[in-house]
Amino acid sequence: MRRRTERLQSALGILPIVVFVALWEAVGRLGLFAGQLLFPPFSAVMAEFYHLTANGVLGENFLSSLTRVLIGLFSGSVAGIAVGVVMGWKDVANKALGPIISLLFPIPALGWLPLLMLWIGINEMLPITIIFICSFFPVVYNTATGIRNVDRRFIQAAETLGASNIRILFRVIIPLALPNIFTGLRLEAGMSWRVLIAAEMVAIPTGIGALLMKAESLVRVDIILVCLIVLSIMCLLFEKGFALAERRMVGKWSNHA
Amino acid sequence: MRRRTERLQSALGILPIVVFVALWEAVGRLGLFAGQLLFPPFSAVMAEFYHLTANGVLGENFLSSLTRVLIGLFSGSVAGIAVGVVMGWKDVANKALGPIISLLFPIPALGWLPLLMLWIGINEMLPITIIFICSFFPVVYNTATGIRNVDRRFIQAAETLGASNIRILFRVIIPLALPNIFTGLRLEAGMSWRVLIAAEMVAIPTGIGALLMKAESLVRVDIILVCLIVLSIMCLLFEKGFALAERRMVGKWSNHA
Amino acid sequence: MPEIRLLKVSKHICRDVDLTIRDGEVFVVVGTTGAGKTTLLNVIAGVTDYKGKVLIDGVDVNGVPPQKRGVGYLFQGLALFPHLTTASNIAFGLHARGHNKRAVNDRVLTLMEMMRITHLSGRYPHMLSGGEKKRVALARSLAPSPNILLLDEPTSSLDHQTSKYLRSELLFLLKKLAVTTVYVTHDLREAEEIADRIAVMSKGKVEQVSTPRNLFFDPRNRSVAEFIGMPNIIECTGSRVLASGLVEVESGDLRILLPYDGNNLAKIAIHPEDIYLSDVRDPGPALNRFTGRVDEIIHQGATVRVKVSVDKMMLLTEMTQDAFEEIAIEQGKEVNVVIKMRRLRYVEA
Amino acid sequence: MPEIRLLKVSKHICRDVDLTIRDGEVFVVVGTTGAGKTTLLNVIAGVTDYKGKVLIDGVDVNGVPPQKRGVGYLFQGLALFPHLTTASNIAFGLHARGHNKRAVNDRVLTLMEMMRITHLSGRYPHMLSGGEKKRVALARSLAPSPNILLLDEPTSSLDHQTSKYLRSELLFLLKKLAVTTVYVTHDLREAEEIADRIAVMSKGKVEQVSTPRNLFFDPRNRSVAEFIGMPNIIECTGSRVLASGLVEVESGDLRILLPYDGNNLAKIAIHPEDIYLSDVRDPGPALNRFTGRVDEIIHQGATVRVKVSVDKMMLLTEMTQDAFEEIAIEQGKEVNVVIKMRRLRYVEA
Repeated sequence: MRRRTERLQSALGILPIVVFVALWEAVGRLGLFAGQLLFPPFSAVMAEFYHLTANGVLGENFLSSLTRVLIGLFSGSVAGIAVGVVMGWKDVANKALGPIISLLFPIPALGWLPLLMLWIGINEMLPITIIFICSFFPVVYNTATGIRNVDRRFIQAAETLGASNIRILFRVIIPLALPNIFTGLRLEAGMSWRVLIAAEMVAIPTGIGALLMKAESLVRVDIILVCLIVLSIMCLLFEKGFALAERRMVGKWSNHA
Repeated sequence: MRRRTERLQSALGILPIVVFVALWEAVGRLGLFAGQLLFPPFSAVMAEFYHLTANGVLGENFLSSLTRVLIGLFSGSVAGIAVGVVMGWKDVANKALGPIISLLFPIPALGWLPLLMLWIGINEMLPITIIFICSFFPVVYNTATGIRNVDRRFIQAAETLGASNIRILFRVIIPLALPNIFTGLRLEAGMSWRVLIAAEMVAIPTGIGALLMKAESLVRVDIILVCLIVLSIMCLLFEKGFALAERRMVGKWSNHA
Repeated sequence: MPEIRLLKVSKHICRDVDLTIRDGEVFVVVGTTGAGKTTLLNVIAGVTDYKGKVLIDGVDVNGVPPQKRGVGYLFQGLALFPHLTTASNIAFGLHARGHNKRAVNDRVLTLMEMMRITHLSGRYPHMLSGGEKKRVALARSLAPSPNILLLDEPTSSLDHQTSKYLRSELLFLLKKLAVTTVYVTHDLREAEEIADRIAVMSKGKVEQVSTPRNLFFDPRNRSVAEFIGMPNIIECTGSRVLASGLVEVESGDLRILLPYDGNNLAKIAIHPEDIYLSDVRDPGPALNRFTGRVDEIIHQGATVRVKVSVDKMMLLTEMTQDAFEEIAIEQGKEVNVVIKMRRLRYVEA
Repeated sequence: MPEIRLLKVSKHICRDVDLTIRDGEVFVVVGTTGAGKTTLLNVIAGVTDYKGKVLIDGVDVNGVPPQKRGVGYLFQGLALFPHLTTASNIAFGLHARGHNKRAVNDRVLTLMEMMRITHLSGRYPHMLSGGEKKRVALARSLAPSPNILLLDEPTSSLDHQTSKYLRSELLFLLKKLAVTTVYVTHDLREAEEIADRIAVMSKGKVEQVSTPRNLFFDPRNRSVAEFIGMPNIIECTGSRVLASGLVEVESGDLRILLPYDGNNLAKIAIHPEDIYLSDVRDPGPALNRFTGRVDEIIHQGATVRVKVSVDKMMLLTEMTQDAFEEIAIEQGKEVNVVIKMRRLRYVEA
């Protein structure tokens, strides 16, 4: 009895999406809005999705975007965590680097693009560097905050128990800062995709962003929509992925501490 | 004695920035990195700042960017709050719109750009619509969450005290949801600038973003840096502005409730 | 000051509750967390939907929204509007009912004086202490002059002394206003002190409605007995007044000192939590201290019950799991048993 | 089990503290929040910098880091590592000192058995109850076999019964381990129960060091008297044993019943908080209940002191501001005065 009600409710839950898709299909087919060329029906978009996948265009562009995000995000995060740990741990480092970082932090990652186009030139390093910058600053900030917010009591307890400073850093401080570090990573996971497509739209000839601009110039709304679907799925996946990793690594003890 | 120590400390606090600027100036003048053309000294950037301000180029582009942000952010927020209130208040609205919004929410605001270029064309409505979209979804989400999270007890209390439903909505529910609503607004305040310059870099011929791209094509790093300074100041100002408004409106009672 | 009747009311855990609350009485509903006490108040106030019928003064109010039931409700956790000051909180119900500004101000002032909170008029709830919040919430619920007052754990989360004082002030106030009051609490001692009649609820059912005294020495079933804490009922073979307010009770070889004024006693009830066990002899004076033997140890979730025999008499004791783990007692071994002097529950001879 | 000496130690609020803690004694430091008690422990442990000198067994340890001072420290709030299980928390100090895995496991098992927490071995701190956490933290601080044990409010935030039991277990443990113990608490009653000697701290100064008894009837200055709560010292004109563990004390026309075993009494101390005032007559028995007159009402922040005269005797009483506002008393008016029966502080005749 209860099961059935639940099933019925979850069926009702996707009803709005079904209606949405049906409306899309209808408006597209009837050419009610902007004409069928500018507003292709859902089925046409799906067909194009299949077509782009089959001929490898989507896969190729997707892979180059994915590679850039992975390399940029990974290197930016590692560097960010390292600098953040040092800043959080050593007050001198914080005093020296803190003001400069809070000066550079608010510059929109994309604002660096024209500068980097001139400094680096238009090549694979460009999008990777942009993503590096986009992930580096928030991760530094969150890591340093996390490290600094570790309760001094835990450090003192470890000291009286005889632990060396290095042991305290790796066994106490960093583990306890993980929830904060993950906050930074989770934020950047989705953001890096957003910044990447912007960079690809402006300056890079390959990747999902470039495909979007190419589709625009060819007036192929169906391809644009396929790209958007892929993008929103990747943004979601990356954010959920980090959330999952966080739950795995700190879920057992965090949020209760 | 104490005063003096404090003054000394705040003087030490800006020391890293002084060193940073000095280094910048030195590296720029000596042409150590990328040549003086690609890495102008601080003084050259400041001179260009003055020059761009004096001849009105900066002011003109800045004003058109600012106008777009203000209109887009305002309309997006107002629409977002309205839809969010309805979704949070009426469960039917939430059930119907919720799934569609959570489908559209993860699409990067900039992803809409190629689509909107085709649908709207390249005119003033384009950046405004992008900013509208960029602020609409998070504000809807935070507002609806805020409204839904208002403790049922407050509503029941207002009911037993004889208040009508409309009175409860405007005197109890919306005021109590304000902290959440502001979270959405504050997030978007900075984000809207980031999205705007991306849009201007890709498609719009005026505004700070367009100026950035023009400077890039002319290899004028000094102009790029001027634009970045203006941008980072605006991002900060908008975020702080909303934070201030929040403190004004809910600071007296919130965070303690 | 009307009569309230519930007929076959069902909601959440509550199933087919029938209850009559008499005109003007202080009716206390006791029960553990999740017994359905608050649900019952919500049903009477009409802030939730429910099956069954609610009659106020014989009139079916099922279709009547909470706005029109004439009920004042002191919520658990108070539900003071955090964004309004004390005065605005109290005025809320008066504005809602469309009184003019002057009338509202006068009434708010009167109430604040009555509750002695005039000096808190401009403060927000987060700036008030626990006791002050209670008084503001009470003033707010009384502002529209309700005929029925619903109080949900009005003394919870106050320190012992404040709660005791608030209780006696409430009792005074309720008698003065002569409203029909439904008072929910999980604290039996509090219920005994304030109630005209007590209803014991358990798992959504009303198990017993009776006067406070009858509940103790005549629980209707196991579930009520469990709730009142399985008191040790001791038959007295003699009693002797030692000093004003203090009596020594004899039961077999056992002599227990208890605070009590009055005639000879036939039975007394001692609560399991009022008996302390310990493995070492406390340094304090040997007041009501005996040596016993552990008969049985019963683990029940977060509490532990220990049966000890003292001079052929079997006593049930109860403590938290934490407390139990701090003492080393084992079945068959000796323990020190201390009966705390607490207010007495008794039947006179 | 060494002797600890502090010479002119200054840190935070503490100024020029001199103190000698004897080899093997339980030395209790009492004082209000912010008196500098925790700072003193931090100085001894070496987890903070300070001016002055700390000698352990006559050796200057100023340059010695906390890792090498041989100190076990039970922190206030415990500071259990939230990301480690019970067993890993206890093992932390052993691993840090480079013991091999097998030796660590053996020692952890022994400690868990001693503390009766073996069943909690795999749990994280957030899954433990208050009492369980205390025992884990104690086991962790004892693991590296320290010579000095620093305990910061070890029974705080436990319920009354658990805290009482933990205290007696601690006392037993400390005597068995024979470590030098510095025990910090804000609770005077607790200090009296466990201390060999008590130091009263106030605003960073040690005001008095003495045995528990001397403190009460011979406070050195106003600040100590304030801390021990300005007890009403009552000269007894006679006393009479009513029953085992209960005595009736006479002072002028006043007769007070108190729990006490032993000889005649010369003086007793009654705490201002142990005297209740109320404007209405409680329904309970008239045990130690008198009628008095309000002489003076003194507001002191969150507490209120009321001086009442009962039969020519002047009594100082104290209650919270919240409690005070629940009762209507005024200078010059009559009040009901109830003296609670609590454990007695006394000087024998």
